[in-house]
Amino acid sequence: MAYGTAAVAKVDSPRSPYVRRKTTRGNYELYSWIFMRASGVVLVVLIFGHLFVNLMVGEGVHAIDFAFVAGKWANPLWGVWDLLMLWLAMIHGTNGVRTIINDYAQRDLTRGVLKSLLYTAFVVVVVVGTLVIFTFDPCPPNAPEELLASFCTA
Amino acid sequence: MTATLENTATEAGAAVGVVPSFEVTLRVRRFNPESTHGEESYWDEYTITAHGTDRVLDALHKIKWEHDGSLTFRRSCAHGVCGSDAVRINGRNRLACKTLLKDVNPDKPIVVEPIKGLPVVKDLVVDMEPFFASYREIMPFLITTGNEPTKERIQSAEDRARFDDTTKCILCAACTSSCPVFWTDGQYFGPAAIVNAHRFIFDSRDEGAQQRLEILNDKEGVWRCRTTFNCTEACPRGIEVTKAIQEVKRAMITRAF
Amino acid sequence: MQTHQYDVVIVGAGGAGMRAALESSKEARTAVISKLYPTRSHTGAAQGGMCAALANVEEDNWEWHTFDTIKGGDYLVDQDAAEVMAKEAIEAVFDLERMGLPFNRTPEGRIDQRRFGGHTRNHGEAAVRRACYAADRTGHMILQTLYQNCVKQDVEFFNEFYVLDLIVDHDLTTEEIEDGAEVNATGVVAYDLATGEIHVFQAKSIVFATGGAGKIFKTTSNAHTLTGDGMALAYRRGLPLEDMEFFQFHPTGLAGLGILLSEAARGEGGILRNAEGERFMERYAPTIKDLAPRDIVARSMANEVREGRGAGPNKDYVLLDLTHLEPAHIDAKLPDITEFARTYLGVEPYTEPVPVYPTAHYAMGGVPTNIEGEVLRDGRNVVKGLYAAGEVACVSVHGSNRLGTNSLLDINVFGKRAGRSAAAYAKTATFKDLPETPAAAVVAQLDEMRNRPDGERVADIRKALQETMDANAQVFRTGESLNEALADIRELRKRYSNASVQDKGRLFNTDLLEAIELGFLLDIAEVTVVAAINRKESRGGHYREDFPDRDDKHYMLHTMAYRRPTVASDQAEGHVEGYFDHVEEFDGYKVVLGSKPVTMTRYEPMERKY
Amino acid sequence: MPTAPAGTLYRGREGMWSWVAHRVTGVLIFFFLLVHVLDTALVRVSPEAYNAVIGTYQTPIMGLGEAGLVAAIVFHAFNGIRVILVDFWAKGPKYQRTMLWVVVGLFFVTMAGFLPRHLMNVFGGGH
Ligand SMILES: Cc1cc2nc3c(=O)[nH]c(=O)nc-3n(C[C@H](O)[C@H](O)[C@H](O)COP(=O)(O)OP(=O)(O)OC[C@H]3O[C@@H](n4cnc5c(N)ncnc54)[C@H](O)[C@@H]3O)c2cc1C
Ligand code: HEM
Ligand code: SF4
Ligand code: F3S
Ligand code: FES
Repeated sequence: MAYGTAAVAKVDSPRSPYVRRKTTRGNYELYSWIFMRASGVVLVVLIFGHLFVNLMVGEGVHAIDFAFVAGKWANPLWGVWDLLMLWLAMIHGTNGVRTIINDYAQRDLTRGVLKSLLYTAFVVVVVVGTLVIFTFDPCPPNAPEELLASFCTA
Repeated sequence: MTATLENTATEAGAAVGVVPSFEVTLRVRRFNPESTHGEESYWDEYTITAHGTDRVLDALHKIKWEHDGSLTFRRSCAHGVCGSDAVRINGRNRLACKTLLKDVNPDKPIVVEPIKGLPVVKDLVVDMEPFFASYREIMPFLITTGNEPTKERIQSAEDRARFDDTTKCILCAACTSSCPVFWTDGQYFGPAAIVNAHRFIFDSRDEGAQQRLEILNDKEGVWRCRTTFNCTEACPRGIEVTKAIQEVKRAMITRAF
Repeated sequence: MQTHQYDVVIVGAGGAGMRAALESSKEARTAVISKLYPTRSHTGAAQGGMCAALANVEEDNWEWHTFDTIKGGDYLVDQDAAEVMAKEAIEAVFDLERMGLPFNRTPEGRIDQRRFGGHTRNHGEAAVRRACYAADRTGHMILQTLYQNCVKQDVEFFNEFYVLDLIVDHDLTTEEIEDGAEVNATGVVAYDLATGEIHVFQAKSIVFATGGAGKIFKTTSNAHTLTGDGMALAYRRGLPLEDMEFFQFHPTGLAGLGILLSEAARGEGGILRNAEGERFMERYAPTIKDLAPRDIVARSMANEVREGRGAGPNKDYVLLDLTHLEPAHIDAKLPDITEFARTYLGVEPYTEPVPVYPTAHYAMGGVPTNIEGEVLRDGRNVVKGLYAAGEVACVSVHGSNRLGTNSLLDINVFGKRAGRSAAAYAKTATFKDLPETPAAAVVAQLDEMRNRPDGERVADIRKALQETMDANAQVFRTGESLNEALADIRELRKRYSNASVQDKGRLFNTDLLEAIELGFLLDIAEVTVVAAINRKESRGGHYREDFPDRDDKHYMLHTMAYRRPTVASDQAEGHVEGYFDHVEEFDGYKVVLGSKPVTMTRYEPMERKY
Repeated sequence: MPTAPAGTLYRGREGMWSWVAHRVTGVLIFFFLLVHVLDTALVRVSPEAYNAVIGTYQTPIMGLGEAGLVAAIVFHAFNGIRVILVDFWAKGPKYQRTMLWVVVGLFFVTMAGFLPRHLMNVFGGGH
């Protein structure tokens, strides 16, 4: 008869006293947001230039081989171009995927694991890519000559 | 003019009594832990007779009053000014009291669901606490220093117009619960909180803008907005929500540099 | 059951409740209990403005405002209260502005003001710009601003808690209590909608601010939740209700729906026309035509319809014509209300006239209080620790007809006063003991309603009540129609005692609460009709076709309606003070009408001409 | 915090779907980039290795995949510009929908310029 007594199952209040997980203020998200935009604008130029040269000029994909790459990187402009593209795209993309992980991975553990994977991938790819561009030898000594760019034999 | 006004002013002269009554079916997503369905939500369908000027809220009332008294939803003013009855109608957030049945294609069943991203308490009623908590966090009140003037503070008509749009908010949560980012983990402050921060940040009388910007600079603050515009489309008061968010973002950037 | 103790408990979180909370929470431990989230309260629906003689745009002073208020109320206004309100109006507006309310501004950056019905310069010479406003959503901005400041002050809210009983330490219905004897209000009983749990709040001071009771009518501008709870609770505990026969019908509600189109529509040049396109107000009020006071316009419209000149297929409404106004002007001045016409009737106000009909709008009557907000238990004595403010209360500043914009003012001025008085009293008072089982009556009532076997639907009874009130106690009333309404109410009461709810659960049971609210509506409708039967004159919002003139000789008095049990002649019965000897018997109780004199200070009653 | 029962899909409009597409294309490009950097790194290993791997790109299947990738990049890039305009241009939010149609238009124009040539290279001539 009476409410709230043991005889009657009590309903828990469905109104949750709500607490935000934790506050994390600071300019990190702000800078990353700006970076996404700034890098985006630069990437438009870099990527479209890259795609144009690689896929559109001459024979397109079919033209791509070791000699082609070597030929390109022999020119410092393309070296810097690709290096910049590598870095910007990787930071931009990694940061984008980080956002996506934050959105969809709800448990802290999942978030942690996914982000570690992401950052590892980032480091590996950026390091490898950078090394390749910097240490690249367009005319490796033991390579069959027909695979090399024409200027190696010159 | 607002989200619910897509098909208005079409039936010129279709005033009271002219539009004949018609049959309409509502498919309502229900949830009642006390019922035999337990923690499962389920669908119920009701067919009722409606009139030309009936709104979805009228249909819900008809169901509650004539068919199934246990159907539960919030409502008060019944004309779109109190913000009680934001629900999802045919997949979009709207106020039930501002959506005419004839404007949502009554030939097919009209699907009514609770708004997304907030815990459902019963049927169409959700727990609004998380929503109001975010609202309270952005310090939604005038902050001033110094002595109070004896009369009013002076504010030019232009300064007053600067934040007019965001003063219209009725805290209905249609925007926040339409935001794909809010759905993911409910941690995002959400557009409504930002709209209400905007209302003060751009009020020339207020001196708390820095603090509010600082709060919204949070990881869960404005930067989580991905400009999906669901909020703007959902707002029953026609507030340009995304624009307000954009203005707050820009204010933050100006402040940081 | 849970028990809480607060110095001050405020029931209702509309404008009046939150204004009171802002005062009292600074001084005393305060809780606000509201059946709605505060920002859902119906204060938010108010459109036009809030009057104060700021004289920002033209010469004005608060004494003129006092006079307009008294005259507008057809001299049934307590003049001391009207003076207080008009004088403190200025500070009330400044208070709101300093709290952050975004008023519209003049070119100099001051608060802008506009004209509103019945507000004049120098005792009726010409219309004056007195209404301070924020576009056509002044009430919305007031409600938001007050809530914002409650957040700032960390006011404690109990949202979606329904107060269902008031605890008073004497039974006023059956005890003969002497003049001057102390009667205390000690607490309230509330029902938590989310869990169905009962909470008892013990308090030194209690402020009622539960708003109006428009849902006794079918066509109304009021929210579904305005069911007269506070009035009915006080009334059931033996307290009187004052001037309940006076209900304001606003002329321009959207036909069939009752949604309000502000008076500003006519202020901006809108014209009322009948089916023949005639500007009929020229016949009823040749000088000010469409801008005559609300009661007069509403009656004229109803008369047009009654005489067959209504528009539409059923000839049951008239037309509000805005088509001669520039669309840009409409957009600038009347954005929200023209949108209502588009949304709800599919009518484009630029090119078509809008169907309108009078809609039940505002309860002038309510729980009687003095100017400090203290609730009266008869003509003179107060209940200690009990306060009321806002539409639930009757101070009485509105008399028999409220002027537009005076209610937003009322809630601010008297909300503040009630909050201040409540806190001051709480500081000196001690907690009074609660009865042993304070919630027994509420629990019994709820269980009964919940467990009743299948009976009639609450909604059907409510609909019948609203229909009979619309048909018989609306703009035009006669002894006959009122008695018909009363007979219907008696019948509906019987049906109500067999009504049942379908939702038997605890969680968010709105079905159950609607049933309880219907009980309040029946109580309020009943006093309204009984008081209207008794008042055999026409004054302000109360128009008796069988007595079309004002009768100051017999009726320059406030009606005080008391509910008393039917008892054998040797048993005690609560005190009823006053003049009227009208009594209406019901099943087990009766409604007894007493009276209270009208306070006059400066203004002698005159004929009310505009 | 308990979550709401899922319910039906939200019927967002252009803004929401363009964001979904932006997100999907972004992730797609990202994963391609990982692979692409690593395969290009083979140039450091030996020309043979590089050419062997690159050779597999030159099959029609990969050619189509590449076309898809370019499509993704083109959309992501143009829509990215649109997002930036929404953020920094005061009238951006107002014209977001128009801008999306411009993005779609530009996308088709660009792809019309690219695809025939690319497909010709893939299917037409060859080594
Ligand atoms: C459409 C419209 C337009 C108007 N325009 C104007 C105007 O331009 N100018 C003007 O001066 N006036 C206007 N008015 C009148 C004015 O708005 C109201 O009279 C005034 O706002 C009432 O305020 P209140 O605080 O008394 O009540 P409300 O704002 O109605 O608040 C009532 C509160 O009480 C609570 N409550 C009720 N019952 C219970 C219960 N049992 N337990 C717990 N809580 C309860 C509710 O939750 C709510 O919070 C208008 C009214 C309407 C309807
Ligand atoms: C071509 C030029 C590019 C432009 C103009 C561009 C622009 C943008 C912009 C503005 C955003 C932010 C979107 C937002 O905040 O809502 C973004 C997000 C993203 N970008 Fe790019 N981008 C480009 C290239 C790339 C590349 C090469 C990658 C992959 C490595 C990439 C991956 C992503 C990802 C994963 C996101 C996150 C998406 C999200 O959060 O929804 N972008 N891009
Ligand atoms: S911004 Fe619009 S949708 Fe969001 S809460 Fe306010 S009124 Fe509702
Ligand atoms: S829906 Fe969400 S993502 Fe931004 S534009 Fe609105 S807040
Ligand atoms: S009931 Fe008030 S907004 Fe719909």
